[in-house]
Amino acid sequence: MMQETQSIQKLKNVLEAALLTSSQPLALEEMLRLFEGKMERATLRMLLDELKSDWNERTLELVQIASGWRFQARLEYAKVLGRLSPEKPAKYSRAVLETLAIIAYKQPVTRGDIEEIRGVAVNQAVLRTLIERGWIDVIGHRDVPGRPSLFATTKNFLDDLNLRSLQELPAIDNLPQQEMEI
Amino acid sequence: MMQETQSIQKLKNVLEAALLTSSQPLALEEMLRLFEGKMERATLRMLLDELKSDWNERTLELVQIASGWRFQARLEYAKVLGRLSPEKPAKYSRAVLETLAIIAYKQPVTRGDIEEIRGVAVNQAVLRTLIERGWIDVIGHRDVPGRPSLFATTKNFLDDLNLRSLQELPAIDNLPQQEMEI
Amino acid sequence: MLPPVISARLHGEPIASLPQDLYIPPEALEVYLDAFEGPLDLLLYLIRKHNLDILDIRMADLTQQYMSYVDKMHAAKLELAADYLLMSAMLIEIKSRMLLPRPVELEQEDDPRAELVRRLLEYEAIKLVAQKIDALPQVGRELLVAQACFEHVAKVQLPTVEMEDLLVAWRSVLERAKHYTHHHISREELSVREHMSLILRRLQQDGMLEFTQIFVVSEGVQKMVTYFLALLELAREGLVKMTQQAAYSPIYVQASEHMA
Repeated sequence: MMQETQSIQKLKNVLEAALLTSSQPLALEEMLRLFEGKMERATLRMLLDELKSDWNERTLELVQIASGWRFQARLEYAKVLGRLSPEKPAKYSRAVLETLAIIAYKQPVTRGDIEEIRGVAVNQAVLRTLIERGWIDVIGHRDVPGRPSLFATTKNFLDDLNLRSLQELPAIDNLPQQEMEI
Repeated sequence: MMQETQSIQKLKNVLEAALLTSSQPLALEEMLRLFEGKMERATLRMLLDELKSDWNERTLELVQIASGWRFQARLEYAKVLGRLSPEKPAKYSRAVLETLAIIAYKQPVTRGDIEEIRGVAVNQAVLRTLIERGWIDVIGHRDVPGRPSLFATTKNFLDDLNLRSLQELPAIDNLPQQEMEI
Repeated sequence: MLPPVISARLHGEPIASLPQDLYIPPEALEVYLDAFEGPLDLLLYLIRKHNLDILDIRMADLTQQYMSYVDKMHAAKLELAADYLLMSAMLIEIKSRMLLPRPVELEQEDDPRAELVRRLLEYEAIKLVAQKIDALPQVGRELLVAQACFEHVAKVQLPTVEMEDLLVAWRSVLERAKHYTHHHISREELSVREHMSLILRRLQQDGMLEFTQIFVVSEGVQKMVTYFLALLELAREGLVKMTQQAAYSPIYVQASEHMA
């Protein structure tokens, strides 16, 4: 029994070392590679849950997001840690944020679709900003003249917003829908 | 006394969160910024020593290197963690490749020139990647306000691409014209 | 302070005064226009500001308010995006269709405002949810990800770049930068740019060179011509300065930055 507890601790240590040193989230498949196929998925999940609760009262938390698991500083440290990087993180313009929202909620969409909803032309730089951030990409082309690109959000977008799936996005206000039938 | 112990723990937590989430080693000066000048260097050193011994039996160790302090996985984990990164060569982002292409074809150019051609801001990290790779360097400054650096490709770049001179780069007008008009 | 001169016209009649809350100091107009993300955004603002019922818009009022805005933008000679003018036309069309008698049985779905209302509501929903997304904690902003280091046993393999990758990147740059599309880079030009960098590197090292030192006769005429073209281009781009004290005295070449 004693021995088993020890070996579980060892397995958790490997996971902890891997997760603390990986700058990318780790997917279950990647973590299984650590054990060279000698571990069941169910066991891995159990170990991750234990590791998560081991860190419950600590500075970082183990979270599951779209592309896997990662450690991140608890939100309460955000302000203090922000003092380390003097340059303010980029603030996105309304054009960028609204374009992102349209792609997130209506995907896949073309540039034309976005323009239709926003009522203004979409600057190419807006789309490029989002592509460079790794938040959207082109997943195909609509089969109409001009074959416009179809944009969708990426896993990276969900990861960066701490989400596991699109369903976890804030609810879009759909209330007017019924009332709309004037 | 009890209270003091608690507040020491809080300070150590801030340091731990900062060190675990920083991609670079942290110098003492930087860590002092976390406390907005309300900490003596001697206290900080003491806290770091304590934090180091708190982690003594754990997966990572807190080490002091030339440029500061950082957490790193204990050597015994190195082999296991190596399984996570198979020798799949990484790929440069589009931003890096395009920036490199612009410098290669339009050198000498400033960051502003690159931004104008690409139509988006050029992240400092992109230029740093290319400089660290030894493919571009600063060969002077344009004599305008701000004295922006002039970038050019290096011999190393030619060597790595197996070229004898820039002239051996594909010239864009040598492409079949039809293909271009897609 | 003098009352502002108003040159806006509504239905061909000059408007004596604008609604109080619509008044924007002329110098602030541009800033104000920037604050709107387009005609839908402006319409939403007007509707919400005047507490109009979005589901039963009084088209006459809304059109009037919108038009006075657009007129003010005109009066201030701001370059008005076509989107705003298109919306004016649409509002006027809806307004005029509402004046036409409608067959009773079609009344419900034939409300000329329906499409506008649908678009306004859809845009408003997006606008609100965009703010919510922005308020979520983000990696790089509020979220800091653990990234302690470890000694890679396997050497990190640096990304490789093939000539093909570079060409693809360059082509996509050219496709985007329209003003460059007619400006194809030829081999000769590349060679000139390479030599521009070579000259600047040498000037960086030596500070100043005598004109003839730039050329290495043994490298052949072709090479000398390239160096000469590179020097001319450097001078044209203001990157080097050439000086000569008197006729027939030596010409000196210096990087512009060292002149100061």
